[in-house]
Amino acid sequence: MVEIRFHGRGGQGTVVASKILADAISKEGNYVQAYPEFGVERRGAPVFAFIRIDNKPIFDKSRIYTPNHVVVVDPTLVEVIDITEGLKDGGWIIVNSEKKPEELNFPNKYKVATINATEIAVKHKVGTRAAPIVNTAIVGAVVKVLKLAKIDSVLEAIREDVPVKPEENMAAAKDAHESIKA
Amino acid sequence: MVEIRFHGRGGQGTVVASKILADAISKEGNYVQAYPEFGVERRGAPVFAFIRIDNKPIFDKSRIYTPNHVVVVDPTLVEVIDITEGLKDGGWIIVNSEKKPEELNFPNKYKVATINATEIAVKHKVGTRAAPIVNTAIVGAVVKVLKLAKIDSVLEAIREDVPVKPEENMAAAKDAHESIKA
Amino acid sequence: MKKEKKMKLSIPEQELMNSGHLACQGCGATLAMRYALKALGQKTALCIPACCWSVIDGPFPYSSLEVPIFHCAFETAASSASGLKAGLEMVGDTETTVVAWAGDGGTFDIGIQALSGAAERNDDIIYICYDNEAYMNTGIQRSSATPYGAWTTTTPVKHFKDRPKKDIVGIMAAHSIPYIATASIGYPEDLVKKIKKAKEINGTRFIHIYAPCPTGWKARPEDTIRLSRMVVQNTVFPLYEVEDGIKYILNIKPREKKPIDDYLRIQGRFRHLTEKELNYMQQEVDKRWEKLLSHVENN
Amino acid sequence: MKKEKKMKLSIPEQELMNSGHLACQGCGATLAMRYALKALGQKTALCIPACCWSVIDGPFPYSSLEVPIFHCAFETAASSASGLKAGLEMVGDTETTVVAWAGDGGTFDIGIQALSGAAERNDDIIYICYDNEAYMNTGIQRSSATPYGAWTTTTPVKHFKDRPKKDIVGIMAAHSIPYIATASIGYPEDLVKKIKKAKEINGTRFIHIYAPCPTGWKARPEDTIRLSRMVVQNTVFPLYEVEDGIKYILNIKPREKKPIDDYLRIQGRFRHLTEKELNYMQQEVDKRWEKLLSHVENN
Amino acid sequence: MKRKKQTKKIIFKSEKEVPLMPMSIGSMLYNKTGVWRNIRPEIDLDNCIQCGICWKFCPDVSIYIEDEWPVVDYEYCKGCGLCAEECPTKCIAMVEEEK
Amino acid sequence: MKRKKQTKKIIFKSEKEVPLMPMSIGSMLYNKTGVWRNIRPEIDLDNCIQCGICWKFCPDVSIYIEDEWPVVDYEYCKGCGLCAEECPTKCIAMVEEEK
Amino acid sequence: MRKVIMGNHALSYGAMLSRAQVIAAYPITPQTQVVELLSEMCADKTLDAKFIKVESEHSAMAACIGASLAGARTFTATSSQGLTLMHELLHWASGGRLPVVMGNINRAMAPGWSIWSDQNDSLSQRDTGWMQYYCSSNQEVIDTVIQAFKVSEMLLIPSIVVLDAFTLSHTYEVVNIPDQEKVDEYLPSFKPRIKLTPEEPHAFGGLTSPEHYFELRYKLQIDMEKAPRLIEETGKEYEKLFGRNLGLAETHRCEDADLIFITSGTMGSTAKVGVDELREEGIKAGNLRIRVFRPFPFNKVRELVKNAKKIAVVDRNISYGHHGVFYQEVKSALYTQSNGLPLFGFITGLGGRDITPSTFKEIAQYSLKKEKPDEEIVWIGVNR
Amino acid sequence: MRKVIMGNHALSYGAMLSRAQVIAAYPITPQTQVVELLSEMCADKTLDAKFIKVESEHSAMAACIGASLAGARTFTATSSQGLTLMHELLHWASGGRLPVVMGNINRAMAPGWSIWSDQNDSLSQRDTGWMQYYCSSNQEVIDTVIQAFKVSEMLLIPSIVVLDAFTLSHTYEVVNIPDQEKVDEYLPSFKPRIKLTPEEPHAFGGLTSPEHYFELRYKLQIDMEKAPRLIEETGKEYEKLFGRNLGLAETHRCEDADLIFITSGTMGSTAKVGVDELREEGIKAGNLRIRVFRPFPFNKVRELVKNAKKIAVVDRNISYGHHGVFYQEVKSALYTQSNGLPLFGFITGLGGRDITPSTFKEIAQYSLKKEKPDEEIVWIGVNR
Ligand SMILES: Cc1ncc(C[n+]2csc(CCOP(=O)(O)OP(=O)(O)O)c2C)c(N)n1
Ligand SMILES: Cc1ncc(C[n+]2csc(CCOP(=O)(O)OP(=O)(O)O)c2C)c(N)n1
Ligand code: SF4
Ligand code: SF4
Ligand code: SF4
Ligand code: SF4
Ligand code: SF4
Ligand code: SF4
Ligand SMILES: [Mg+2]
Ligand SMILES: [Mg+2]
Repeated sequence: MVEIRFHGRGGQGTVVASKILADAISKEGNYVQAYPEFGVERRGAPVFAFIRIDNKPIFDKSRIYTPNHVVVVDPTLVEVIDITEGLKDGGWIIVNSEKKPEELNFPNKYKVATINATEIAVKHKVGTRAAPIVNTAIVGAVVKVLKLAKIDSVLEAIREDVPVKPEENMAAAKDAHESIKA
Repeated sequence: MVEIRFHGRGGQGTVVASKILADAISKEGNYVQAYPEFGVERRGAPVFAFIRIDNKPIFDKSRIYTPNHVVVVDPTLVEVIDITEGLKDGGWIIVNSEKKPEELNFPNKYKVATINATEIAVKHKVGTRAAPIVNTAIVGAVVKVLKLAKIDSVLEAIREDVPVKPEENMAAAKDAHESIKA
Repeated sequence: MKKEKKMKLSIPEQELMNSGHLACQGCGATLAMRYALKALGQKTALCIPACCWSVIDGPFPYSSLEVPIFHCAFETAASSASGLKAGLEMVGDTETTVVAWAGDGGTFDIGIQALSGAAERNDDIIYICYDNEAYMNTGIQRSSATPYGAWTTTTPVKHFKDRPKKDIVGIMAAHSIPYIATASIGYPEDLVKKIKKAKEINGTRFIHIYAPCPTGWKARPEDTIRLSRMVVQNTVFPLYEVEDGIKYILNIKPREKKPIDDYLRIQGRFRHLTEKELNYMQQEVDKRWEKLLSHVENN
Repeated sequence: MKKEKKMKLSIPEQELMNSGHLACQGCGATLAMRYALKALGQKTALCIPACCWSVIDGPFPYSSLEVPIFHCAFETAASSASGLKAGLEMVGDTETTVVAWAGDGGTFDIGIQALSGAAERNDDIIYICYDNEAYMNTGIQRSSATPYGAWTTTTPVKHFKDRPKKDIVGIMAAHSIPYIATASIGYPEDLVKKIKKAKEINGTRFIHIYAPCPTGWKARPEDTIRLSRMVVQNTVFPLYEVEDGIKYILNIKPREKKPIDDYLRIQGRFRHLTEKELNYMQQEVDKRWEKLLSHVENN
Repeated sequence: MKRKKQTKKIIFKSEKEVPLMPMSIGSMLYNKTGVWRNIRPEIDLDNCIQCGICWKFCPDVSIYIEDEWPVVDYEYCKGCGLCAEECPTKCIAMVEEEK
Repeated sequence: MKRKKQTKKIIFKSEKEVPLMPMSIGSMLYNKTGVWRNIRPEIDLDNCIQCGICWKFCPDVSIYIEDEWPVVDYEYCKGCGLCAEECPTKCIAMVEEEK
Repeated sequence: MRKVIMGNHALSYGAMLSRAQVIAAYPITPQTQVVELLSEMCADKTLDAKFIKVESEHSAMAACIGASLAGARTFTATSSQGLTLMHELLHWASGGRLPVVMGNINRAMAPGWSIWSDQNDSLSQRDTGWMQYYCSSNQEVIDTVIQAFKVSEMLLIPSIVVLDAFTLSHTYEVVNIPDQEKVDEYLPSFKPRIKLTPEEPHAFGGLTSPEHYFELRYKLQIDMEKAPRLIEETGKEYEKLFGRNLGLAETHRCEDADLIFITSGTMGSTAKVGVDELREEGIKAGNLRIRVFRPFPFNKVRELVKNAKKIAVVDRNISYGHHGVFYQEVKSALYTQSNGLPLFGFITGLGGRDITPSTFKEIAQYSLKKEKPDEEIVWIGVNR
Repeated sequence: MRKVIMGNHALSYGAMLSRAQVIAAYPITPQTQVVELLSEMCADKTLDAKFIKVESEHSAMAACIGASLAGARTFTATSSQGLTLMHELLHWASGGRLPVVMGNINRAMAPGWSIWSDQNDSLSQRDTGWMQYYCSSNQEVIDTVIQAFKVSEMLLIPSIVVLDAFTLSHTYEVVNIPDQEKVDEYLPSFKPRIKLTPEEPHAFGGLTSPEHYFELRYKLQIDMEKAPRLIEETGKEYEKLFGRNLGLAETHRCEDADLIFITSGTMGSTAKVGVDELREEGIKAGNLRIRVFRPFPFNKVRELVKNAKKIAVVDRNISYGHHGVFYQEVKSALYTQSNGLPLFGFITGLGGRDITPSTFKEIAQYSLKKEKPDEEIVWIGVNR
């Protein structure tokens, strides 16, 4: 069983990201459980989303406290909160950032990968420069690094889940999938 | 323990009659329990009231099915319903009527007394000829026949319970008390 | 026995209300129902919340009406009717007129939210309020339809009702529903006409019927109709219609506007009032009448 | 740094609302509260039913206001306030102004019965409705204050809200309470003036405040105030007062009555509308404006 | 046309006969409200002008029309007096029920 | 005058410290909403005419007045942009928070 | 003062003697006389209280909650439909720790409309965090209202005082009306620990996260568990002043009883007559009338039944899909202790069907003839 | 069709597949997505139903009752405050024998405001005559709505389908969406025995005197007692068509268990993980998840626990002044049979406090170390 925590801000579609990932994984016959933080979401305020993945049905309905990996949708959060809280040793930290992994100097018990999802989003015209929609690009990158699903499953999921600009979003996901280096 | 059932019509103050009687009895240190029929009362429609009397506290809260005596406030009811239903043998039937007891030809296992309460009410100007208020006169007669309380207790009770024309009502009760022959 | 002409019947002959019901002698609410059903016909379903009519109709397993009734919760006349209407339509019955039939308490007080909601959605129901100006079924307690000055068991003479009657028609007009009308059982032909008119309109329709209660008003049963005419003639309860919440139509304009005194004098519930209060009440009646007339003119 | 003059403050300086609250960026409801408290002062008690404000204020054990709050049940703003007022008086506090502070859902829909009851009794409370035209706290569902044409999560674009906004002021006016006023956060000075005026009156007072919700309206946070001015200038939400349910006073009569298009264009919730609907909406706005003007004249 | 309908009192011998939900299966016509009456209306047809007003205003539907003339249905008439009060020719008298 | 108040987060060591009924005992000032901000308002006081409009329209009470000049309280400012939008001299600029 | 009054007026007198400060109530049969008399008391100033004549029971309870939060002593009365319409707010009053006292006339729930007695209305409020007292006489009604205010205000938990429709509400009985001075001594004015006031502004009832909610509700239960002791203490105190003890339960000839009836309300009074008649016939019956149902008097019941051979729990109510509520809860109370003491569950008197002394004879016959209960529910008086 | 959906949407799909004809509902967190999706389904005609967008839950239930009386299949959904606001009308729907089906998201009752899960809202409706199903997965939610309509319409008794706030309502899980044809086969359109129509005019719900009321309510209970059998039969039928059985309860490793947890809702799913972990440690634990709480599955529970040495009932709720509701009712169910089988009552997770696999380890430790329960209530996770 793999447990992942997403960090984002209200309005950035962090929950949607986890949902798309869940769909992609389910398409490949695995079991998933995804849930948002249980509370009130406000644009700009830090939010979480969680996902559990397994190859058999998942019965544990408790919250995730010690994720295997974390995904950071908004880089500025790194200063604001401790995104490594409860993160298992050896887990991946995947950050949306223009910086290189080493520049983020996280404790080296974690593996770090960065993806400039903002750049990619803007390039593919998903969202605006002021408010880029980065979640689809993130998912594209995450499945690559964590080997959770094939990119095609992700693209399919995006087509179903994203009503506005599905093509552009798929392109962004693909782009991120290819460009990220783990 | 003595149980009495009152028969009257909605609007004739049958319940008030039982309440006055209860007060009179309580004044002499005995225990009473009085209750109306449990339902919707409509002017003109037949109604009942019940009273239990004892010299010790009364714990039985069930309805009265087999009264020791019945009091008929409205003579026309005699044709309409069986006022002797459940009445114990040897019990009194006290009827507001101009007739003589024997004229009412009730089965002779019952004792019968009549009192022309309507006449008395009109005489003492309680209510109108069309709608005489007979209940105080009735009570005056009842306590005499059944030896339940002194007339003074009844008068006291009337003073407390009857807001309109208390004096006239007391006079009516007294009058009935004296005029009835058991 | 001579027999020159036919009996004159000014309202439909069909009776959908039977004798044997449990209303008091001279009950106005009962006449209101008798007339309403003559106008509505048999393809009608009633939602009756707790009120005198839940007693008048008779106990289980009986009824005194020839139309189906849902004896619903006190506060749900309108919401029950909305649901009933939707249900009937989904099972293929689009003809039946669904009518919420409630007293003033069930309309002005505890039922006003459900009514406001139905009106806002413009649900396809007729809501009829028979107004006897207090909670009669429970023994004469004040409602917000109880007029200023009246005695009730919860507004004792020492502290009689000191608030004006709630302007339910004004409230419903603000909901701009297609049709609103006031009616009085003293004018059965007018009442029948209005309910027939309402029946032909879609959306939420509201009828406010003045229906005296001899028992609760301490009035003589035989005065029920008299009161129902006086109240119109003295403009305490004018007869009018409001279309789409804006168009006001006055149905009866008394030749000479009568003072309210005689009207109050024959009701025990007003016996305690002094000159001062009577004058105040007369002024209020005049004000409201003027306001209504201005509405009518502004059409 | 030059410092020729004093900073100009057109509304009271005292802040009874603190930073750190949980409102979204550019929240109109929050400004409404900030202004209202400036007018009411600290001797104020609020009854806040379920609404965005039950979140904005902050979770237990915190609050962002310097006045006492009763976070009451959704449907009980008015009835809780009536009880609170009675209670305070019985324990000797006759000064405190008791204010029911509710959203449009808590006022137009689930709370309207309690409000109508309090108004009928003329209980001594100020009822303030901040209107963001939908159920925002639960994620943008339609309320009866949602305007015609608007998208919400329960009125999807395929089936947008097809009923007009409920005329709450008309409804309250029919209750002939002493004071009613509309206000917009785009005119803070006017808003403060009205609430101060209300504070000096006894009985039930009703204030209806227009308070944009960028989140629920799909509008830019920085447009909140702009919208709050436009809505007055195009007479979609005129600023006026009603005394004793009859005397109408218009506070702002726009020099030139603006069309509604620009106003609608900057709100995502109206994006799906076609010319046809826009025209219809414009007509409705004009009608209501005419009606209001006639009320004002008939004083 | 005085209605002929089932006017029996309904008695359930056992729970099995009771309907599933509380619903009416009989008419209140079984309930002879004539017994509520204190005073009875008596119509003097000689002065009757057949205006139908008594029929119209009876809350108890207790005036019916028999070949064009009003007839009181004493089985149900509660004696409210409305018909007499409203009769334009005052040809209805309310007389005491004899006791 | 920027308010000085207790802005601590409240932690109950045990049930005994929890009040009997759910009631506030602290201020939301503990909640530094500045972290929500994506874009920050910057006031160019040279063009400021001290009209107080920014102060008036801030939903987060995050513009305070220091010796007659407007100052943004970045601890709480959420970056809604209202002040900039409403400033008559356009002397407030909304600039991206550097990432 | 000795007076013949109806049960409803006993509630009114109880509220008056307790000097209730705010009353918000709505009329409903068979409760109307309660509000009617209180209206008069307020009108002629025999009671100095604000009476809010609300437009529904829902608003009645909301107003009571608001008034109580302000620190005023608050009373209301209702029945059946009205009580159940308040349901959401009953949770509110208890969760908010507001010591409102309410009279409820037991009336069967619609549909079909009933105005007659059964306990489903009040017992279906058993999970709302209110204390519940069931009365068997008008005397007990007055006394209980006064005691309920005292206990509620000590614990900051609201109370319902329950009486049967008609058999108590409309029945006139001889009652001793306590005199005001002594009542004032027993029940001083309400001094809340915390209340809503601008002096010290608090926000009451704000959003409470999983981090805090549990402890708040834990405290409510812990405090409610203190009630049985307090009720017995305040009951003894009451006896000192007024000569009548107010305990958790009342027993009649239980000491040596083989068969104990567990009853409540007026049937708990009628049961005594049944017991006496059974004793005549040589059957050692006894009656345990539960007066306080919430909190459930676990220890009291355990102690009082321990010598019995059989228990017959008599319910004038039913939790559809389970059993009678008293039966269910007595079993729950005795499960851990009882060494197989046979408990029989009887349901009777729904919708106001009369309960008479012979009802208890029938119940006794059944219980004595059977070894142990072999029916989930034994129905008495249903016409099958 | 395999789909990843949230619990709330599972309710919407359930209603859609059941071809609900009238929906009247009001939004409340955490139920809103149910009505939002249904609004869309009605808007784009994927569901041919009338959606009445009422102004309160009270009117929602009133409208459902009216619609159901007309013979339409009727659905609503709510939570906590909304459910409790319907309380009076819940009695109505059952007493009127109207097979409304309702989804309820378990949310803790205010005050203070909570949007998080506990069972007090639905369990405090246990005496209203509704059947109650508690779900542990989104799959079960869809399946249960369909089954609930079938059983409700057979018995003419309404049902509540309950799911936990967030842990189910907002949690996305993989679900097989049954296909419409098969659902239509399983659940044909509703043919009421009696309905309101001018064709045969009846008056429903009129005044019902003590002479008649008792029998009507007796019949309701008798019919409700038929539910357990029907639920098992319709559950097997469902399995034939869809491969998933829907019974009264679900067990996990109970056969040889010494210690059996009695659970409900999502914690009944998490408990399985706890059981497995305990088994690893050599502790013979098992889990009995009660799926149908009303009517209470007496015989099922009796049968399933009979070989256990100890039972630990876990309640995410409390009846203040008594015990956890499941604990109380399990004791009631086992009283007559059990020969002193030790039952422990645990309360945890109120107001949304998390329940994890280790919660069950803690419970196991306590139960195993104690001979028999010596505390009325064992609190787990309260910060004392
Ligand atoms: C929730 C609820 N509260 C109170 C009652 C009691 N009740 C039944 S009818 C009634 C008064 C009805 O008054 P109105 O609507 O004016 O009708 P009327 O009896 O005057 O004809 C009341 C208070 C009830 N049935 N349900
Ligand atoms: C009885 C009840 N039903 C539903 C809810 C859920 N609820 C809480 S706030 C809210 C919407 C409030 O809308 P509004 O009054 O307009 O205030 P806003 O959130 O828009 O500020 C709803 C439906 C509730 N708390 N209680
Ligand atoms: S109380 Fe009044 S309204 Fe009710 S039945 Fe009697 S007369 Fe009619
Ligand atoms: S949702 Fe709207 S009203 Fe609510 S806090 Fe956010 S902006 Fe304000
Ligand atoms: S009212 Fe008089 S005149 Fe007219 S029909 Fe009747 S009896 Fe004849
Ligand atoms: S007296 Fe009354 S009831 Fe009798 S017939 Fe005349 S109107 Fe009808
Ligand atoms: S709005 Fe602009 S000009 Fe006015 S005070 Fe603020 S910064 Fe200065
Ligand atoms: S950006 Fe918004 S929050 Fe920040 S200071 Fe300006 S108005 Fe206030
Ligand atoms: Mg009325
Ligand atoms: Mg809103």
